[in-house]
Amino acid sequence: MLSQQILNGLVTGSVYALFSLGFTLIFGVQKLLNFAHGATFMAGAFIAYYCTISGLPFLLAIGFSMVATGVIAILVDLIAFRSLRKRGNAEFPALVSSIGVDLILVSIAQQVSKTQVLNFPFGTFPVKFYTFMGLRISLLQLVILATVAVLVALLIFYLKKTTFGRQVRAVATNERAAALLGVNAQSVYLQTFFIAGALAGLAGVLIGLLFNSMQFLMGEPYMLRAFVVVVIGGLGSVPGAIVASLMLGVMQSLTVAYLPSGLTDAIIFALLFVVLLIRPNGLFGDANAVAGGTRQ
Amino acid sequence: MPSLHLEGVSKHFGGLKAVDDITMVVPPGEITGLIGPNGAGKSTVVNMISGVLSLTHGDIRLDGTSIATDRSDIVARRGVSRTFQNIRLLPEATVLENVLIGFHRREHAGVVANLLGLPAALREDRAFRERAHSLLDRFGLDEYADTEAGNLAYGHQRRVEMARAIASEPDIVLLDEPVAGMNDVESDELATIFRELANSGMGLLLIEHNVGFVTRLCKQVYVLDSGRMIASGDPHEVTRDPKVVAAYIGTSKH
Amino acid sequence: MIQFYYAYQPIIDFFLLSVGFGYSQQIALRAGVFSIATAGFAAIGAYTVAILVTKSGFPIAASVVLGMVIAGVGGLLLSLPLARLRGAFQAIATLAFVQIVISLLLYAEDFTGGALGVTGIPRVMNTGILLVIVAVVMYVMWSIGRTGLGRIFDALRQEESVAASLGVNIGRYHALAFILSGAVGGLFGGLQSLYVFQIEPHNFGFAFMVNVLTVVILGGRTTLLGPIMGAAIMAILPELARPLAEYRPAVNGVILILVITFLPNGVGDEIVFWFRRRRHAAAAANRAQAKEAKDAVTSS
Amino acid sequence: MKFLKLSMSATAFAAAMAASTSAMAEEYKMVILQSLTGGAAFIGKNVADGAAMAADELNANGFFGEGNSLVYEVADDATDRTQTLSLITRLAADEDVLIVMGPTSGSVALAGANVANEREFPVITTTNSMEVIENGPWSFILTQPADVTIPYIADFTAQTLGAKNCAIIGVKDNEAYVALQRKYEDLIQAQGVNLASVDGVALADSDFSALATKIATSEQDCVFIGTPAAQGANLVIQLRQAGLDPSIPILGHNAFASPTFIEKGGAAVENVYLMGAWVPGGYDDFSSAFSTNFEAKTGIPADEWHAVGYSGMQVIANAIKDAVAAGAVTREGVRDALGTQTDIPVVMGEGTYSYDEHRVPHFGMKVLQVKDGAFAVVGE
Repeated sequence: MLSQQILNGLVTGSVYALFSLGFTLIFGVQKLLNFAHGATFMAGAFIAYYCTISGLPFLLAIGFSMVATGVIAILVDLIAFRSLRKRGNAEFPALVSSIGVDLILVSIAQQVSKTQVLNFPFGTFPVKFYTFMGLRISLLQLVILATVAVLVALLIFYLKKTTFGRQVRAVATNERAAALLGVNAQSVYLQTFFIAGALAGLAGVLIGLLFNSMQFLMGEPYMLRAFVVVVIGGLGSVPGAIVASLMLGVMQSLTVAYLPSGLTDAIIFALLFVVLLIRPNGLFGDANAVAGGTRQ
Repeated sequence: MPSLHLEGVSKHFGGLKAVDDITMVVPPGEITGLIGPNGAGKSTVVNMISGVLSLTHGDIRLDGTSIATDRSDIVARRGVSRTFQNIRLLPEATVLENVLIGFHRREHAGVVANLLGLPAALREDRAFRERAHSLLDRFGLDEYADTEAGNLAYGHQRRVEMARAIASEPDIVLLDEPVAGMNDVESDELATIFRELANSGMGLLLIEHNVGFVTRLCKQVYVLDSGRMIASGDPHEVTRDPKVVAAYIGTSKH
Repeated sequence: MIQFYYAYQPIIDFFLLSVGFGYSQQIALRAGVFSIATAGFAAIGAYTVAILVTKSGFPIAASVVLGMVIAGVGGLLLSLPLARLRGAFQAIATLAFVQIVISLLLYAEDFTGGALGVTGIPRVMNTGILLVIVAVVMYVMWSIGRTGLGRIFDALRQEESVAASLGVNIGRYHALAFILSGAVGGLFGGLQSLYVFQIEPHNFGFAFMVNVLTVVILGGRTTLLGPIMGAAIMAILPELARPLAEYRPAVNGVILILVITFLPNGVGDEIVFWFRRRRHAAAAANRAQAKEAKDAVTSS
Repeated sequence: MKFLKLSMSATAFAAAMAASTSAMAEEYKMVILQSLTGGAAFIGKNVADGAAMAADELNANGFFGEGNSLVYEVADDATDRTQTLSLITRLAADEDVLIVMGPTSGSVALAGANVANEREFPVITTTNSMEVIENGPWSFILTQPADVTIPYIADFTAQTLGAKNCAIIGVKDNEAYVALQRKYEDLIQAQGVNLASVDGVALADSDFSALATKIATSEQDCVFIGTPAAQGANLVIQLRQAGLDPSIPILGHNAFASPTFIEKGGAAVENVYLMGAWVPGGYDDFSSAFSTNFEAKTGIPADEWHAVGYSGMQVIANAIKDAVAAGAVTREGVRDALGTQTDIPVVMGEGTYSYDEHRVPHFGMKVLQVKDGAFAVVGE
């Protein structure tokens, strides 16, 4: 059962990674917390669902939903962040306005779904199980693991090896300096938001598919999990987010399996506190936390 | 009145030696100068004294006690205050309020008295307000007392910062480029104030690259270049030192 | 008028409660702490009162005070790990604090009633008592504003390094802000318990946090008037916009975005600032006039 | 359906109320106050719709006699306690309103009941919480408390199925579900059934992979799931996918008696046992007629909450009629009449609705099983 639970955790954790990557990417580039990321994730699941039931082939529905959530994320940037960024010192205002966007998206979804729990029609994805050395693994779980691995690899390649990646890193390090070097920060923002949104949207679809359930509040627990992931992994750190997501997934499985029920959340958030205490920059982060009066 | 001693102080950022083994004294009742071209490490020295940056080597002592590892607020409470090279005022607060924070070191009413608005706290606040007004008057700022600091002209902002720094009557004041961007009349006015402060027993460290201003005011001048102390002593002699001249003129020797 | 009060009394009472929570949120933001922990403090106060009053027969007034003290101590303890954190990290950590409080309330069933919460709390609160307590809290907030404490909080919010350079112990004053936020949040959490008859962990979740935040963002983060304006608008809005009831979260969201973008100081603060600017302009004009008169005398 | 619309100001509201004050004496005024939006909307909206349909039918059939009618308004508290308290306080101030059907459930219902007792204003909340009754003589409940319902499924578990060792999965963050689950645990333990494990999920959870694996790899001869229908269906699917032995019976309570359960669960929920007061499609003339009419009118199949609303309105209408007959068309008269209603024909349970001497409602339950994608009454 232990190995089965670890497998369960890795599958869930890999979807967390997809979700958290966009969140941490936005933080890395803008130093802003995007509270609407959870709602974007939910929107991804909803859009794919409504596309599927109106007859679109599932793969096309996923593609459409990713593009749509990418655009939603760009809208989040335009509506909630852009004018605040211009004013400077946007950290707190941006948190507030992205909560605003979150409320709007969730409210719309609540009306559209009439608060009902939605699920993809049976047969959207073939239900097949394989048994491998005593482990039960479904085709869906395999596909999810593979998809996430490929996307993460692509993202890392994109960030490390392409011009865009260098621009992203330049803007993340110092927006003004990057602008002097001819990097168009606005276009970098648009692209990172699009990528973040599309990944969140895909994560929403995968979660909806994996756990047969989508509802308008589904983003909230994942959003809270993403906070834990990015703090443990280091805000803004891509490899940190991946490792922390997988860790969190496995840890969550194991606490459910072996500890008194109901303590999972308390343990996960207490862990966040412990990490903040001993390593405020996360286990993998390298950015400097603000010192607050102490010598640097 | 205590004096401030820097002994063999260094600050390295990775491989870069921003400040390398400098020793200097800021005695009470005097204006001491610290000059050097841009990037010489002057502000790094100020930041180390005031507790913003840690020291790589050396020691800083105030009246014989080391303050080298104290946090900036502790350094300030011990009687060392400063201004900032890039002006840092509270932009939303009025000029008067900006100066009033300067009295923090002298507050004795205590948190409870403040929370409950007890007479002790209110009396103290009134006294600070009176003193703040007279300080503003001294710096020619009283007519701006109720103006939001962010809306003041640059030169006035500098003076607000200075009024704030001396409000609590510290033993040592570190003035980081106080006359930058000011005309001669204005800097003369400030020079008068600085002399008065020194005469009252305060020790002033004047960080400038305006050599003329320093020469006029200071008894003792230290010259930094690329983090190293290249000269020190009487300002008139120091400014004739060929190394100093070279540093200011031929700054392209690296 | 009496009839009007009779029909609208709960709205007035809830308005007073949310003013209280607003001050708890405001004092943290005023000191530059991005805390969203008020929900957690309110939960601590509410449960302390609810449990003591229903299970041990503890005097009601004493349990409210105890709830306030425990939440204040909670604020102090929370401030310790947060001393090294700023901005986004503070927001995340305080959010995690709220989550921990809620999950422990759900878990410690024997003590807190778990999801069932605590029922049968005597409904002893009324508009009069709430008004008096809000007035007391407002007095404390007013005192903070007119003494050195308010200036220190303002300095910490606007430019922390300046405060430090003038001898302000940042950790100490952030801790003080947390204690005050905790105590006020716990106080009103306890009062709320004594008003709503029954409490459950769910009452202190995301929606609570958003409501309190909206009150302060909408009203203002620094003035006494801020939370009052914010809470008043939030109390009246559902009455005015009942056709929009189904979209209430969205309306809330639109308000947050519009206010933070176009009126970043909040309605209440803007009003106070406007009067302040007028007063200052008048004072400046008076001074100029006096100076002119003086010059006229000396030159003649 | 007429909505309680509060136009732009409080004065306009007062004026509207004043206008209705001068209405005819033969109109009996009540308000259906439910959570049409917010967390409890899935109950409140359906109850309101069912109740409104019942009231319209009763009026159309001349239930109150020639020219007389039941006038109702529908109001929404958005599952927000603040709004519940405001609305009930305000309605209590309007002397013409005889009774409120609502509020819906949870803390909203309890808070509402408390104000109602303070203001001596009869309310009949949808919840099944005994605390509402205990709160005072003016607050009633519409659905059967766990004490009445859970024995049906608990006895079935212990006696009919002969289970010895049950795994329990409940909801940890909703008080109504927790109460039902606790009652079930107590009752089966009293009959010698061991609890193999007790786990709680959150209402917002959907990832049950770890829990499902844990249960699928543990020893038990029965699994009880005390969650809402959609979540329960999802849990069953994930339990099956984790490889739970298909011969182990899965049971749920009345929350599963909803078309949603079969729709979301598909083939996975086949053979699941549950209990319900409402059998989708109906099971006698009255309930079948309701089912047909409701679907014809709204386009959606009637579920348990629609049936509760429809049945509840029958009880209220009878109470008002009795109060009229007794010449006491007052709040007190309606309250007294309501508490003595017995054997009112309804569309749930065993077909009749009665309040006992403690004002606890009884209308019975049926143990059902999912068979061929539909609910079938067990043993019939």
